Amino acid sequence: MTKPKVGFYWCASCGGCEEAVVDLHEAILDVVAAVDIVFWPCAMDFKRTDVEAMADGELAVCFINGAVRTSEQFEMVELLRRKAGVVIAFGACAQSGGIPGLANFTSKAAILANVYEDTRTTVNPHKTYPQATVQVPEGTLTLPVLDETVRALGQAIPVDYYLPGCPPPAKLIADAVGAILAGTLPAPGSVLAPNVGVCHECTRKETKPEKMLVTQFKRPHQVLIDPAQCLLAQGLVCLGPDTRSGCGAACPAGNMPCTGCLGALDQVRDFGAKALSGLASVLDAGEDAAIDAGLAGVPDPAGTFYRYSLPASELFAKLPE
Amino acid sequence: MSDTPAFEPRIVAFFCNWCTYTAADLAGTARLTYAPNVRVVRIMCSGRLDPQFVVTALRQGADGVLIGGCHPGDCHYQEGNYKMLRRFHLLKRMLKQFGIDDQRVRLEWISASEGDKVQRVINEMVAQVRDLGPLALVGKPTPHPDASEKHAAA
Amino acid sequence: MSETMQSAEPRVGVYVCHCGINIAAKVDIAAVVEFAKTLPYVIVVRDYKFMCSDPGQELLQQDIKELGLNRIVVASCSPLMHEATFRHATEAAGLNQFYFQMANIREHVSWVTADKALATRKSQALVSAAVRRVVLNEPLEHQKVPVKPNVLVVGGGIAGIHAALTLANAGKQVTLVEREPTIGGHMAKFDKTFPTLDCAACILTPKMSMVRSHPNITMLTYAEVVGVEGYVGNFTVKVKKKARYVHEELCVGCNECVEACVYKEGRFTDTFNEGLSKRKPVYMPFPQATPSVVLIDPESCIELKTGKCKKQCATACTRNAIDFTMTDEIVALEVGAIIIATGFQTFDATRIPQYGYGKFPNVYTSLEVERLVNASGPTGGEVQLRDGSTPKRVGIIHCVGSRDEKTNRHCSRVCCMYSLKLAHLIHERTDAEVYNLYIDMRTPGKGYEEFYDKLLKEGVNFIRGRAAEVTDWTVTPEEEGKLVIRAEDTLIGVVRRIPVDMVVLSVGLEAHADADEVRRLFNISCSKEGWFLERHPKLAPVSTFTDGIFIAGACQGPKDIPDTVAQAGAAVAEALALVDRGFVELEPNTAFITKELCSGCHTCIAMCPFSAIRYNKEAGVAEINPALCKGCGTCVAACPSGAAQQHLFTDEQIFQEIEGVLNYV
Amino acid sequence: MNHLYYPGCSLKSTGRAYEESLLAVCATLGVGLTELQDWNCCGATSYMAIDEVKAFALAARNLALAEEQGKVGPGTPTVDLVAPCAACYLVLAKAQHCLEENKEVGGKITAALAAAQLQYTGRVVMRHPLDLFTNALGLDAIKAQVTKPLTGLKVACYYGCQIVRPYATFDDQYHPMTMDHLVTALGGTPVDWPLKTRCCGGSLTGTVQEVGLRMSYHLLKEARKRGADVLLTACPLCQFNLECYQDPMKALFPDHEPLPVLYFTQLMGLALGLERARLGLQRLFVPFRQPVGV
Repeated sequence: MTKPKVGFYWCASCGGCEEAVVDLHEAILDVVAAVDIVFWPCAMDFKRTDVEAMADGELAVCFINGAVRTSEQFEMVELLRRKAGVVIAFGACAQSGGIPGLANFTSKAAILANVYEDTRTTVNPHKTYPQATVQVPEGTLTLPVLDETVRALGQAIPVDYYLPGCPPPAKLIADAVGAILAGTLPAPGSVLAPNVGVCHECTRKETKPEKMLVTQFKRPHQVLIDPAQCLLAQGLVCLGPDTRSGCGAACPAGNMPCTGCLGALDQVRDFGAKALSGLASVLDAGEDAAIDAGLAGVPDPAGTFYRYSLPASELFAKLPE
Repeated sequence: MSDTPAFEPRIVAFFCNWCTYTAADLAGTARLTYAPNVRVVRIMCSGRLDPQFVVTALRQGADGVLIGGCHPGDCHYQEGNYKMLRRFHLLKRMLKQFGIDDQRVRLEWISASEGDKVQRVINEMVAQVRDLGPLALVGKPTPHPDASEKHAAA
Repeated sequence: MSETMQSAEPRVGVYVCHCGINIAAKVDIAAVVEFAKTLPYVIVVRDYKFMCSDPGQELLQQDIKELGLNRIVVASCSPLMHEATFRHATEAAGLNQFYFQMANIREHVSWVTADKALATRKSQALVSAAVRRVVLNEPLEHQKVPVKPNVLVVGGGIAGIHAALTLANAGKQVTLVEREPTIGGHMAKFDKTFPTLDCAACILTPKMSMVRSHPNITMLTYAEVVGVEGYVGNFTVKVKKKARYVHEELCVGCNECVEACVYKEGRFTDTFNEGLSKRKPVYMPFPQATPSVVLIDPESCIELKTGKCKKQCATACTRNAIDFTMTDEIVALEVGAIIIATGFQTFDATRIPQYGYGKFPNVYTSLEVERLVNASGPTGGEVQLRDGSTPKRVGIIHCVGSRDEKTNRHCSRVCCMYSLKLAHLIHERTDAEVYNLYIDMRTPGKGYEEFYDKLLKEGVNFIRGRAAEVTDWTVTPEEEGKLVIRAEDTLIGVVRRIPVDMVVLSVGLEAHADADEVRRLFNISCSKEGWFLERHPKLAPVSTFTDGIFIAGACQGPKDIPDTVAQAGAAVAEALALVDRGFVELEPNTAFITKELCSGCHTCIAMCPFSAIRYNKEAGVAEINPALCKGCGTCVAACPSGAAQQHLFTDEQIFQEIEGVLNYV
Repeated sequence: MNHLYYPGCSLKSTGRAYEESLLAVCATLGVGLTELQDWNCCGATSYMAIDEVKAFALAARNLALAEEQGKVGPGTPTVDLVAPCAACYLVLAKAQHCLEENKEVGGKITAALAAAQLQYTGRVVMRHPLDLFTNALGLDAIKAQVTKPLTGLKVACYYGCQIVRPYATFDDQYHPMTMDHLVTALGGTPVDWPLKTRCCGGSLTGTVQEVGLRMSYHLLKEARKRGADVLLTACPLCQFNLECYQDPMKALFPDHEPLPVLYFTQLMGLALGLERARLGLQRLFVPFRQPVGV
């Protein structure tokens, strides 16, 4: 019996998702035993031509992490989409844009200007910018072109499943692989994580006061965080209530508030707006001035609530030039 | 009306059942004519206003959103309007980061007897948003030049 | 919610109402019909002249039966107007009534839009939204909640008195709360009533004593409602009984204490007599006061202010009714319905300085003159000036604080008639020459115009023109020492100067200064002027937007005694209909939590003003008690995970409505 | 406090004493008045009677100049324009009102301004000095600077027909009190007299003199009767009518007794201890000799 062929690919990402695969520890051996990894540029030497040589649909599953911005990434995900039966958006960047997606608050031109001109350590008197093509005696060299915007994977190609997280927790990866091997994947389009908030599995859950009310939001560096009590109840901007679980509430367990990397629950349309609603609602302030003072602990609401999901948000917008 | 088809804004309004929706009914009963650009979605209390409604409306083509609730202290459910106000403050701050002009999302306390205020606020807001022009969410995903059309913006 | 969608493919019927020409004149009905036909799941679209009429309702009922419709949309007036009508029609045809959705194309479109094409587009947008939304509607049942049988009446004027007596006669237990020490209200101050000139006391005081003696009525005077909680059928009301310093059950109203007071003469403003006489610190508001119990004013009583009085009053009381240690008391009531009949206040004439009230002693308000002409008033019914002399010429200025952009825009409805009445009484008692200066003579009531005719024949002078000022600027010898009313006589087209001895300002009726606080207490609305707002000006004139709370009398708007009494009767009928039915059906727009989706984050719990949400520790989730939920949806908006939803207003229903109103072309 | 100042023709001619006293008082109180450069006729009286649109255009030019010199425009705060002459004050306010309310006239005026490279965007607030002193500066600030209180002086405050009608922006239109309060702040006693806003005779004095004189006569007579030592005005025409014709008035009404008629700013100046010459008091026809500050 031939083992199913599996591919891994990365787009605009930090490499954490690759690490997450390795974080399966010994379990990875079972994976390797069960499947044939035929493409994994980060770990093994494969070339694009190897993929092009595959028959359409030859890959049983392809895990793609990272957001999509360059022409190369577009080409590769297009290619892998053709070759793979199932595409799984792996990690927050692929699922909803992730941290790279925050670049959508600025423009391509501004990014390039910053990198190639404005940073203090840059010396570029001729204002040399990378060119898509350049002629050299040996022929034409090309570089990938940067798109105006960062996209989630699902905004570039059709995606079958989402494995959320920054990076996806080992347990969710193992469960997903198990489901693939057992043929028990849910309906296409599903997110392969429990549809219930992080509080559900948070060790601090029982310390929540009956009425969750906060008079002043605070940032983690402003307070000594009580290691046992509910973080939201302490006035910290914890997005646990808004965020899908499956991580074992790892951040709160490490005494840091949840930042929402596993993304929205199925019944929520827009993670940021919903998270904003939940957070602002627990503010116990009546008058305008008290409200503003209480919310001063959220200096960057867009960055806070769309930290991992700006490209996939309802208001996918850029600041005006 | 000029012969060039001028931009006409579309505004979604969320009015609470007890005060502002009733005031809008009163404006009707009193035959107070106002700009037809606003479409009202009735909610029982402004406290029901989920910021998702605002962003969805803007995403779906609204150029502005008007929220109408009972005056502070008048809420039929004691203080739903105050609870909404907290969200509204943070939402306004966030929308600014998205480059959305302050005048596009407006909150007004309008009591059941203030039919004339419905008229005034709507006319005012329509004029303001008309001046601002269409809401262009500039970052809306557009097909990448190198990617095929069919996979663009799922 | 998706079950119903799966169980049967939605089959939507859309019905567009012409409302005569109310909608049809401004909305191209045919275009709306054609548009609706293009919408998903729509099986049939019809239009009809009056959808709310029987044939209109039958139209949709027939389609439900014959075409198997399972969703109904009616585009007509406001849901606040006819939602109930169409829900019943839907239910009667065998479909759950909540499979119905309304699009408001009258109040929100045809009546407020100038351009027909734009009105049509807006109607299409609203129909589109309703169709998208109705597809997601779910079958629901009304919640039945029992109604407490007792009724509270707030305000002891003629409206409150009539309401309380009628309810009590119907066998209901009634509590009547009055802020003043006695019931009777303004009517108790009047001598005669127009147009019949029957004696106010003769018709009012018997009703007052009936209130006092009726076994079904508890009368709380010198008391104010300070808290209202609960909802239709189940109100908990807190009433503060102010300390009278006299035990009501012991006092027999003999007035011995008043006689015995260390003050030999009255020294303090007698408000019942509009300040035209003085009273003592211990006093009976007026001889027929009900209850017939004295009280002590803590502001002027030496004992209560300094503790250093000989307390002759207490000594004089053989029943030991006087108690200086008495304090305010809170009484809690459980009632099913509340009738508010808090009346009005008269316009403060000093707000129009050019009429000289408060500056010229012989400028009076009409209410002061009511006391002057009253046989039990401070002058025993003699019409006297401040110096005791009898006026020879009297000017009555109408519309003081009425029909005036600067003060009140409304017509106070009663001033023309009471001014005629006062003109008659003054003329009759003093033989003075009386001038009435009016803007328009408004006498639309039974026997009212006839009364005006009678006055014309009696020789009272009528000058049509708004008085410009009352001045002591005299130019001719005959004006010396008199007040001069300057007015344009618009019928003869000249400015006239009318020298008089007495000026009567016919002050208008205003909402109480604290109307805003009162309506907040009861969670009802009021107009800008402070009049309590009826649910519908024609069809629900005594109901308010808060179920179970009714209004009667001048607190709703100026009205005379016959109208007030009629309205009180109407309010009683509404209250009885509620109480006697024994239960109320609550709109099932309650919030609910899908427990599998709830992470137990506690966000919703503090949102609820009705304590309807609690945390179930065992299950680790929040739960909503539907019996306590009032359906505001605040918890739903706050729920960070979308686990909380609201029946009739789910997120998805609202999203569909938003997309509907935006995707109309 | 700095304000633009529109004097108008009267304050440069018959009403010189008004300007002299106003400027002296403002200088003392620290109220800066900068005269509008290149101002023109406000458009009042005859012009208004002959061609309203042209009169409004004249007024609007002044408003436009005020915006330009006050450096205001759409979206900025407003600039105050102080007009002491009641007629100027009214016509400028009326022009503002008309520009806002009457699209047809407004359009013509906007076009006229545009032809002169000017525009008016509604950022000017018209202020009468009474308004300025009572509401912007405040009576307490004035009271603090009084060195010679008007103790015992009985004053009839006359507002005339224009400054509170029809636009009662800073005082009651039937029963104005700002000047009375000002007199009280200066230590004087306003008398209760009912003719505060009754017509002084206006232009009739120049046309049908007898009628005009009778109207003025009644005002003065009643003020005397109420015990007034002096009558105060806030309008150059009222001052002129009431003061300069007292001789012919006496001829027509033998019981007339002369009564000094001052600009309210002149009396303010006296209370503030300013020299009589700085206040134009030497220009009076009916001299005011009442000692103040004793």
